Amino acid sequence: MDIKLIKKLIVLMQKSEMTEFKYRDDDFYISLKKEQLQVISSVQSKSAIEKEEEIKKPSKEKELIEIKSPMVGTFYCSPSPGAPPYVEQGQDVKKGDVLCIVEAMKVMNEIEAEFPCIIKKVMVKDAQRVEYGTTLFLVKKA
Amino acid sequence: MDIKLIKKLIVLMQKSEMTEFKYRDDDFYISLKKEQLQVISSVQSKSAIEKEEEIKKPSKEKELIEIKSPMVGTFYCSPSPGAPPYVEQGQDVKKGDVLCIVEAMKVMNEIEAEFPCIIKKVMVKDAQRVEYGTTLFLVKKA
Amino acid sequence: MFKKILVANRGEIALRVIRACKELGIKTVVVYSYEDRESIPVKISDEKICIGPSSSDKSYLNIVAIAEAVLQTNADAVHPGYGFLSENPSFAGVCRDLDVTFIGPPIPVMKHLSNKLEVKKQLKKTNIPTILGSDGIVQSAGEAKEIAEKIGYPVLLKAVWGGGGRGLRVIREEENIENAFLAAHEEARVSFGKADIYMEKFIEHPKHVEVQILADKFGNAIHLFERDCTLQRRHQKLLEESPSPFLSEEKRKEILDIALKIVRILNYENVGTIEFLLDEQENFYFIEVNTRIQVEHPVTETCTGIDIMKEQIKLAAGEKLNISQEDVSLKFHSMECRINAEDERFVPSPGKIEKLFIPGGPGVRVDTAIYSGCTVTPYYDSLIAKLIVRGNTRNEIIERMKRALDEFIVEGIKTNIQFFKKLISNNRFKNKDYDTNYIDRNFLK
Amino acid sequence: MFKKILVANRGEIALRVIRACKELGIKTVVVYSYEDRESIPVKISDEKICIGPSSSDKSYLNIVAIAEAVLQTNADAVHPGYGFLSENPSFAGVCRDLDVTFIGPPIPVMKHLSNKLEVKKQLKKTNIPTILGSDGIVQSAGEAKEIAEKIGYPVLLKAVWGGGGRGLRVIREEENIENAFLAAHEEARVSFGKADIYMEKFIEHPKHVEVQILADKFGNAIHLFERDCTLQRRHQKLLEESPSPFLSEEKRKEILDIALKIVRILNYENVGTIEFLLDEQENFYFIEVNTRIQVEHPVTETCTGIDIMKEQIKLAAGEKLNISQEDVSLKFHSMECRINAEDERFVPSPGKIEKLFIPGGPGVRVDTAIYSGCTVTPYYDSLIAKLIVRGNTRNEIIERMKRALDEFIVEGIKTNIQFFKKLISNNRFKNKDYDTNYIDRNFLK
Repeated sequence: MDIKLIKKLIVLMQKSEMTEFKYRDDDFYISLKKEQLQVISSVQSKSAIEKEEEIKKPSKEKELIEIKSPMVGTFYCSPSPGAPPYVEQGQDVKKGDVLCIVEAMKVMNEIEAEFPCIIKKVMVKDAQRVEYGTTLFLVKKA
Repeated sequence: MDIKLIKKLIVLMQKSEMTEFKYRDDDFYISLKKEQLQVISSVQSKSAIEKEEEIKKPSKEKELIEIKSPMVGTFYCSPSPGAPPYVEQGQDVKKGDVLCIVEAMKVMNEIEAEFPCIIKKVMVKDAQRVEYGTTLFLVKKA
Repeated sequence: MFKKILVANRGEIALRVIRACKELGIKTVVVYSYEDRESIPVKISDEKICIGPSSSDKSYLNIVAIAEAVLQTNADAVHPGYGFLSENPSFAGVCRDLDVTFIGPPIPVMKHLSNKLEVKKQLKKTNIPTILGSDGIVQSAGEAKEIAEKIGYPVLLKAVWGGGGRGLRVIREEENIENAFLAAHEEARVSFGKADIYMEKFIEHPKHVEVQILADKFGNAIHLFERDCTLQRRHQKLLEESPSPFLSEEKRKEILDIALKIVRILNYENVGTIEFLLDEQENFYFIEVNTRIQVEHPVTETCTGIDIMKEQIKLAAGEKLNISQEDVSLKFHSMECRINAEDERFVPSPGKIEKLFIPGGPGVRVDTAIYSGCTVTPYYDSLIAKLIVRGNTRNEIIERMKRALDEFIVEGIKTNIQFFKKLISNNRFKNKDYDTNYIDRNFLK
Repeated sequence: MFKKILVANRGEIALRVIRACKELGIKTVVVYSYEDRESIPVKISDEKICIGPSSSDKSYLNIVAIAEAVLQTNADAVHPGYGFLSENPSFAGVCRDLDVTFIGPPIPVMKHLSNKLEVKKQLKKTNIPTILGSDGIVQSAGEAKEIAEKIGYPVLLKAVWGGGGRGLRVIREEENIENAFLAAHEEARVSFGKADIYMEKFIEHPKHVEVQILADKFGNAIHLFERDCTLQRRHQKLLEESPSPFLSEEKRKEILDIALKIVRILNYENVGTIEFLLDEQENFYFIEVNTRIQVEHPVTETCTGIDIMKEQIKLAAGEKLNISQEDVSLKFHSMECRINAEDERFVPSPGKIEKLFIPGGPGVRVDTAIYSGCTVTPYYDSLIAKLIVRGNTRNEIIERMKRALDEFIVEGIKTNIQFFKKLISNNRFKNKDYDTNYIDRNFLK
């Protein structure tokens, strides 16, 4: 992917009155949309969109992936109060590592990494209530 | 991807009245969209638009111009039944020449040419009822 | 009964006429301006004829074009709706000459009622309560001063041929009367073409109450109870309700009886509205008769369950009124908000509607011709929807109106929905603590 | 009264609950699937919680997620709407354990009524008219044959734990009974998890009539008259009206009295519907009790002017019924068409709504959560709108429904609007010449 090209496109869009931009060729497809002041760019594959929506979705910083809560409940960063957190910012995790707990109706649901990655940011606080789809972590694929 | 081409396209879009642009060929597909202009602009140019709407509007065949009925009524091609028509297909007319009559409530309204032109087609039949905006003639500017 | 009615109007009221015709099995023709070519009335009418460009003068007020459309389509009646040509006796005359029915009262009645001063004099003679004032046209500033002294300040100067609040002047002190007279005179001349002015005692903190009437050509007349239209902005009604929250049962009976008496005196026929002012002592005074279907007629339809538009068409066709006074009851409380395309300073806000959700559910009626994607043009009235609710108590309709306003989503243009939320949530509304000047005094800076 | 109600449903019925709550001054929480994140109920609710992906199993049927949402939001009651968890005693039990009110009848009543055969036996003992049949579960094909011979062909085999028309078999001749018994048995087992089957005499050309009930915990119960729901497609109701066109005044009184008697026998509480079949001789037979608010409740709201949803919430909060039987009258005739997103062969047609005009004007109510630009998904029920009209006569509501269907514009997806136009224009509808099989016989090939 040619970052410079995309950057140029965004600058172009921001300066212009354009609100939407789509481009596709043999190698890639890009869609730019402008609504009021926001600029969002995303690269999506058509297959398994639902899957992506549920678990992870490219964030505004393109290289980061969101890990979302698979259920409504309470987020816990550690196995018990006072214990060290499962993961911290900057940490490398393997596929299957427990990232956190989401408690729903007294059941502690361990959320595991679906792929090896680096934790870039923890998006919710310990004991915070989360919905289905709330972003829990921003990660980078390892 | 040709950034200069896209830049040109965007400039083109901004200057034009287009709100959306899509292009696709064997190599690539592009789509540009622009929010509708505010009504204020159409209010400003109202008189011009209305004038155009009333009398002439470019048809699908670019070189032909539609002459429309300025009122609801009955179209007559000649001054009286049996008399020769004011104009016929292929005829050259001068500005101010009578093209036809539209009768409304017993009043015979003579419709005059607003510019010199050649009658390419008579679009309605003698004694046919017409609405405001019904196309009466297709003409070509002389 | 008519076979085909030509609808000489646009927007929600054109749609309202078409709805009534469809339910009666009558074909419709709608005439429209080029601007309105994609409107819902044009889309659903059996026939349609474009009669002119956007400007009302050249389309909806264009008598020749409408008459021509009548001839072309063989319509046997014309429904003028409200506004435009609905109170124009010349247009009614043209219809008569074309041998089609103008849906409204007989032409002589229409003409007579357009001279408010004459009507007032006539009714005063038969002991209908009218507001104290000049017995005729006030000819000069000097005469104005003389009469004002006799009836006492504050007084009101009004245009004989006026309407809609224009040509009105309130004078509270003698020193202002000369200038006021000259200004009102000039305004009347400019606005209505005739400068005639008369004077009335000014009623402080008045309420506006009107009685809906149905009358046939056989002398049968009934009322459909009253509407309160006190909430106005610069004499333009904004919110109406029925029954009136200001009338005691005793006064209600009295005002309804007087309204029917007026109908008999005037030999009135078709639908009509008798308007009254109510003062703080619950005295009421006749103001005028409206000879058309009114914007706020759904309030009464909703309370009584009677379809006024269908009744109007049947009456115009010469049918006998088949509802007796005993059949009419207030089945519900009802209230209407007039949703206008205008900003918070009441300035029209035309534009394209980008997103729309219209309230629904129990007890909610909406009369509108807008849809998502349509354009509200600056050429016509800014009324885009009438939101009417019904309920079993005044409290229920207030709560229902609030929730209906809450769920009303209009994006792309500005509306007065927010204004109504404020108006209705205010305790003064709930407590009936307002008069016809309330909005002007409290919501306009 | 409740302070905050959690709405455990979607679409028009979620919106209906929110409307009632707003009018009662109760805050709302709506739980929703990711698919529904841009829906109107989510937009206008005070609070909202996303509980799962599009699949109902993981969202609207996800008891754990909904219970967690209740805890998180401190809601003090849950409204289940219809469908989904509305008749699920386990979910009601979870609500009880969380110390929040499940808006519906008490759990033991709910449980008891889910066993149709037991209820039928119980009511038969108290001389409520029920359909002749087996007095319990039919254990074998042989027993089926025996009973059928006794009560006479044709007979009907029904799943004890079934509903919605599945697990039903009509047998007209002895030679078919063995295969039919085995098939019905297997279908019941697969569809409802329990294979239990019972037998009833099959009623030819039946009409479906149901009585709307309100009952408080103090033993006060009233009816809100009946609804006719005869027009069904494969046991799915499509058009309902009230009053029933098939009942004489005498029979109406009888059926309403019996319905109230059933309420007393069952110690029923909250809103409910008592369903009956009516045969060609105007004999009626109890079928079952529905323990939820029903899709077609607006028909009765529109006739009587009583807001059933608000009453349901007040009853669930333990309030005393403040409407007496004498206060209830049929103020209007009323009719509902269920507008579904489906093609002419009744196959669901999801997609994006590109253009929309919803009917309005006098006597029209629409309950819908769709808007222009929204997407009708394939994940849930295909019902997109309920179109309800009222009028003073059956003829008036037929004409009004026709014109409302005429002006209903939905582009982008297919709907059954065209089907309803055909259905209602047919003289057999006007002349009341139909039964519950009419649509299946005449509109399905």
